[in-house]
Amino acid sequence: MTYRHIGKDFTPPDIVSKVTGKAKYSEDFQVDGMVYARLLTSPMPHGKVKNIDLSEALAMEGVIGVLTADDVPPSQAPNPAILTNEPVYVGDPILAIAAVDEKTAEDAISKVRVELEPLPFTTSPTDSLRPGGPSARTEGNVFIQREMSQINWSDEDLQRFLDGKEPTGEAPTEWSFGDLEAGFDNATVVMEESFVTTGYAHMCMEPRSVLSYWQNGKCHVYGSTQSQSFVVPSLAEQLGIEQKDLVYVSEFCGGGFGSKIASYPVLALPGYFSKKLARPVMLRITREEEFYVGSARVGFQGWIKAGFKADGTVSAVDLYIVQDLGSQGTGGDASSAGGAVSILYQPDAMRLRAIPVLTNTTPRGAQRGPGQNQIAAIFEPMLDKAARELGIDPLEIRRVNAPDSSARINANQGPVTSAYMVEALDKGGELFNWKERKKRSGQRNGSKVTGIGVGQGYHSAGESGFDGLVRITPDGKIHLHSGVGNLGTYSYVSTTRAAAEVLNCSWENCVVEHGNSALHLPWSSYQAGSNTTFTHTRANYMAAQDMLTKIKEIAAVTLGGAADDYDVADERVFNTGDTTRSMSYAEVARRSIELGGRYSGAEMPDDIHQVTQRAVQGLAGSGLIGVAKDVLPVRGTVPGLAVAFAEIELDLETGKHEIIDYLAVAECGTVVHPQGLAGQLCGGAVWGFGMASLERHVYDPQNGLPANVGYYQCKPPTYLDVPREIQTAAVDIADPDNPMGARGIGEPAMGCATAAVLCALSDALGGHIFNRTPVTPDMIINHLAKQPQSYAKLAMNTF
Amino acid sequence: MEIVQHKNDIWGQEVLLGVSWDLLWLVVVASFAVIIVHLLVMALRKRAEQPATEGTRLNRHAKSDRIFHWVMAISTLVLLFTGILPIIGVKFGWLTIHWISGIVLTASVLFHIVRALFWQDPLSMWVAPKDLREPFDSSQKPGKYSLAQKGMHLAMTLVVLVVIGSGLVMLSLIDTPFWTRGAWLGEGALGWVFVLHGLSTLALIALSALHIYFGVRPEKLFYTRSMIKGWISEPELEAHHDPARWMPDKIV
Amino acid sequence: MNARLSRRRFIKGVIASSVAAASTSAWYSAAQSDRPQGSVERLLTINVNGKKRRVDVLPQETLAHTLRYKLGLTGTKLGCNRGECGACTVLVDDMTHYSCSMLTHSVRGREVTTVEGVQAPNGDLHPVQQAFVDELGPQCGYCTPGQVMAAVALLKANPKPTRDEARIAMSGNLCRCGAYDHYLHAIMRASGQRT
Amino acid sequence: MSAHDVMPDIELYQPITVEDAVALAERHGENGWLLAGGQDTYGWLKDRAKHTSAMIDLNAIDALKGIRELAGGIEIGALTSLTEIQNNSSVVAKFGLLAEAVAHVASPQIRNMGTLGGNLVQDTRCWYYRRGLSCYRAGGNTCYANTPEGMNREHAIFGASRCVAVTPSDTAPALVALEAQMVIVGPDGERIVAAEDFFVGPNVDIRSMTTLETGEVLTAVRIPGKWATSEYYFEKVADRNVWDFALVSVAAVMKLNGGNITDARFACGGVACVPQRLPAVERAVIGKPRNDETGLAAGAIASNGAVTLNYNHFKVPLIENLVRRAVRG
Repeated sequence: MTYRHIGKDFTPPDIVSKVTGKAKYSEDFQVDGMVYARLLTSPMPHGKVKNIDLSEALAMEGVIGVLTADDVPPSQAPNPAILTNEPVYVGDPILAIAAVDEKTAEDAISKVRVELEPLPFTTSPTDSLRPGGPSARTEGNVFIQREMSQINWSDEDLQRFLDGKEPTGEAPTEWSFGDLEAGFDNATVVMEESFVTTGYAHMCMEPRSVLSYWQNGKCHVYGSTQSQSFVVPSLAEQLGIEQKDLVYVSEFCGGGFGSKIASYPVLALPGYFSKKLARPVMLRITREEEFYVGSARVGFQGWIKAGFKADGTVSAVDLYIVQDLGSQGTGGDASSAGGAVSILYQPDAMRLRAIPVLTNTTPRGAQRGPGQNQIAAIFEPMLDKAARELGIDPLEIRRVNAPDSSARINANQGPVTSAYMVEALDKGGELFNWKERKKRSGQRNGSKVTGIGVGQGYHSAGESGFDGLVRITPDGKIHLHSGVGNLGTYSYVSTTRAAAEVLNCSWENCVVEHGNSALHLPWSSYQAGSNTTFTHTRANYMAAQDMLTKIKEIAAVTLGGAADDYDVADERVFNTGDTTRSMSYAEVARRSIELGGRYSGAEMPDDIHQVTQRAVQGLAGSGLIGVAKDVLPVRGTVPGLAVAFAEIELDLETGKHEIIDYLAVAECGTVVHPQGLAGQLCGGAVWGFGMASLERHVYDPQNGLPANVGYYQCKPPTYLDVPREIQTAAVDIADPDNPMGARGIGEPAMGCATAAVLCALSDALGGHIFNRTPVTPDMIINHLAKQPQSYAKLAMNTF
Repeated sequence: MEIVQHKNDIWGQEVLLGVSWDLLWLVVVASFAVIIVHLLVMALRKRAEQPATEGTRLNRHAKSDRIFHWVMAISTLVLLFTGILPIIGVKFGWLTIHWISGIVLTASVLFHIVRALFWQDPLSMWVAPKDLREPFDSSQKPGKYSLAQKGMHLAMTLVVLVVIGSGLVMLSLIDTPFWTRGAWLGEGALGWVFVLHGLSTLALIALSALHIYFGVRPEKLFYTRSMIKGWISEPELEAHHDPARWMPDKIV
Repeated sequence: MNARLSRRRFIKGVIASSVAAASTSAWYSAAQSDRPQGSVERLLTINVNGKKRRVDVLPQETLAHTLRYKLGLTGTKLGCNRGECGACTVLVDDMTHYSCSMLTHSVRGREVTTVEGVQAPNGDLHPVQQAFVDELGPQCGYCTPGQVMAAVALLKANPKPTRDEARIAMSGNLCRCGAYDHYLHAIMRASGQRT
Repeated sequence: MSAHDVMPDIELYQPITVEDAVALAERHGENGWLLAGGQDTYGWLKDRAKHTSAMIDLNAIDALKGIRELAGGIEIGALTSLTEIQNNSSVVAKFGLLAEAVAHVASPQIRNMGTLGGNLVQDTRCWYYRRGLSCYRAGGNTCYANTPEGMNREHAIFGASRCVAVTPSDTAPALVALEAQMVIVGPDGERIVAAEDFFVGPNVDIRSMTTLETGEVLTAVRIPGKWATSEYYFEKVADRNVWDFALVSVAAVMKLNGGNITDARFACGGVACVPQRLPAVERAVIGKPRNDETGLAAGAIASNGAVTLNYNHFKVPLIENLVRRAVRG
């Protein structure tokens, strides 16, 4: 199908301000009377505040006031608190001080005497699970079905797990399908591996600074979130106010990657502080604080057993995961990992068992492909190992297992909307010249050896049921109201192009309204889970369809005939039988105001969200309103799929590798925004490289101190740690459940890269797999020198 | 002036770090002051006639005791210098010399204790109540050791035992060719160990200064000679000791 | 104070008569104790984007701070405030510098260029900026001003860099979104090597 | 231990002569802080992990800048930027080892701002120490890194003495290999120290990584002509290729005659508190051809005497491999 806007590049309305520096992020705002807050954070991994002596601090000139845990609502464990009297990790905020400037606030912070009583702490899930092991919180050590509880294994259970034997310890999460035993019986090769993936910090470029003030009973918050409308209910709840009393501005968000999906504690802090002080409060978050409060990936310690038939098809998978939730986390990663395995390899039978354990490390949350990408890093190299044993080409073993549109997913073995993984593998194989390149595998060039790898990534990539809102004003402008957050994918705008497509209008006449709840934005999904493209092309399509119907109705009412007699083009509605009977969109908008009712927004559908209702109320009478909830059918899980190919050169003397070539192929339905898709594939790749071999989360287990609070210790990839150039491609087959044929892609774009690099490393090492992330030069050197590795069995806390 | 220094432990809580080295200057100044006062007092006093060094030579210190004394003395001085010089800014690789000297001192002290307790007369060094009359009663002369010597020995014993005890704890916390450092002591307790080591070091500086000063005073020089050569003369014995309480063997 | 150390010998340049300048800003306010003898003068004229700006600058104040909070040039971003990300990159005499990691007092007599100063006087985007737009360089955009400045400096020094030269020149600018490829495409485009 | 980010009040002095700088440094003593490029300084002060009441900014002293030819060798002012050194034709032509080492420092911006002197006297990157903990190096009475479960992958395998920190400098091993001399001016005048003696280990001074005393200024680095245009090898292995410190680096210069090595000097970074000379390796390669066989033999003895910690035993094969590569060329 040929489109006017979909599949075409365009200039997003915010990009010029990004290159000129005019884009305003939360910390760029200044308001009169603003005071500056700084945090006092916990020096110990777990403790109880016995006493706080503020006398010296508050007596300092320029100090305005203090906000303590007693001034904010308590949180329900294990949710992080805005401020706490029982810090559960080094860096947990205890109190905030505001002053006329930051220096004074910091000077005051160092004058505060906090008396803390140390409590037992742990930095390792398995340490917490041992009999009598320390619990990260006084309420318990595991978080199951939204409740804290306590689980300790027996010594024998723990030892079995650490020894890589089939785990027997209690695992509260369990699901399965198929006959596992039969699956393993049918297998020609059965692999059994223990694994570890490090949960590392998001470290978004923009630290999550927040400005808040109160005006006319409303709380204004300037924050940094991935989502826009989706944040409003959670932030209002955190602030203890009604949604209508919140003005939320997040026009720009300097990176989120899962860490800024909905509201988070420090987003609400200045609201409380500003109310207490009756002055605007700016809370600048530093890089180190961003490490503390900015979330990290859930870490895995696990065991996996997989059976492969002679042709390479996966017959059975038994997966067991101990999750490191840090001091907070929901622990959905394990189940997501299981889901990813279930779709990517289509096993006949599968079981997932998991236990989410809290540790006294930074809070964890979603991070780009939470669960799916950890398991991609583990399963894909294992798949290669099986292929090696079976004498099958790595690309071929993926082809024989690849999901198509009849694929089944998750515990319930539900359907997918569509899937074309074979096409993705074949396209990539051809573009990458896999067959020829594979011959170079293991080739030596001095101290360097070539490794070739292919990896796959998956994430569910679409939701439904959200709202779209479009408006034509009497000046003829088409206002595309986007409640989608501006997290850097440009989906806030690219999804609105579905509406422009329906309305068959020129892009130049469109105005995208976004980034500020005062601009009347509709209810939106969260900008995470790779879902926005699928979800909001639908919602915008629906709103535009509503508008199209109304345009035709207005034309019929005004010019005579039936609505069905009319069509639109060039921002005009015209009678298909007599094209001289036509109205411009501007005229339609003016007419809609006269007509009122559902045309002008005076009336609205019942099924739209209250956020959208308020938006429509705010817009009523300003033009023609198109608004609708997405009620289009969805026949199953919406898969976002990606395949990556990597050629690396590993230096056997230094343990360092260079990625010579990299290709990513997206299988995400119709391409909506080619440059944006390439951006996601490249960005995902860079994240994938980081996870595969660089990024870390290091704690001293003896005292709970984090080693990597800054960028140079966290080691996100730089220009020189990624390939010279990245190639991207897309399968570009429409998904039937999206009116534009599109699905999401952001997260699988990372998992496939992690997997491809780790597979290439394994290939270069003749098939050795490390079963962990990251794989760093020291591990490779130790392996090659036939030395033991320095980390203990299943230790997560390594460099 | 602070007596001890504090630091923040790994969790930012205040713990002891060690003695305040400002005390070092206090101790040095105080020791010199004592010495100067003593010098002045002695200069004003009428100089007593020195007993003759001729005559029968009497055995005061056996060769083995003398060797041990000087081994202890040298190791203590080495320990003091290697310990103190870096603190006052003289930089060199002191630690290895320091702990090896510490082991030498410890071994000597242990040997001395065992030998003195089981093979010698420990009571000859013990301060008995009647000894306390010694300074006030010129007629009462000591046996082998004067009250001053006994007092010095007792003080040295206490201080050296503390310095050795704390030093051994510290030794267990550094790497040597024989073991890798332990981590069995919490930071609070470690601070106490450093305080004890520091205080005993300061006391040792003062005691050593006095000991050396008295060792080189003209009227006491014969003791030093006896610690080098082993003997005192009969007139010296008669002038300073009560032969009834201590009659050493003649050297043949 | 040492008699040899007259202030005139300390300080290069002439300090003009005192003019009160706006001096309260985010991190530091004006109410500071007086300058001790020999220390730098607080009132400073700095050359930013071709304009002379008079500012009251504390001795320990970083250039990023002065730019952002005293001159309102918030295009210069603080990603780490430790010289580990490059978001605060500005040009000082056409060389890239981390403005978070230099004192404002060190740019006296030097030319500072920020992202606000690279557009043409008529408002046209700088070729680097235009290429960043055309290649959809920025994702979240937070590192972008720093990337723009590093690219501008590179093309000033080397109008036709190879992709490898560009990678090295840009390597002091982190991008967490991983938009490196698109930025490099943009540099190739701005230097006329990619269409 | 909150995450401080703003420097407290500090006075700033900008002297224009070395004498003034020395006088100021002497006057402020322990409370003074000499400021070169500042790329190490500001982090310490913003973190409030170290304190100073007076920064003495050396950047206005022209005499400390620039690269001058010496008989056969060169003299580099301590305040010369790393970028200038990297691009200096004389350095590139005569002392490629230094040019290459400089090119591996941190990031382009840091090389633009950072100076040779600052790179040489920068403090160690031990993460415990950098957190502002009261360890031995910070005047405390313990080491947190060398503990039974201490995270010490980046720490020393040679020369540890209570403290196990390593030198973070990329230029220091190169200058030790080149037999550079450090020109130091203090209240008592000038003294010249061999690069090798300029750096001190924790056994000698656990608080400072150099012999610089309070009140002294490193004014220049002189590189004698001895190794000019010699064969050289530099390699730095770090996790990242930008903004990272060496896990192990090797800097080597060699003289060849008739295919055989007649003289050689090796220094390694990232393995000890000081640039680690490898005299045994130097002895072993002299008289041998510069090939892989010699390299393998030399590499095998490069790690002699190494003492490893919990997480850093990979540095043993790594230093062996790097020395092998250095010899092999």
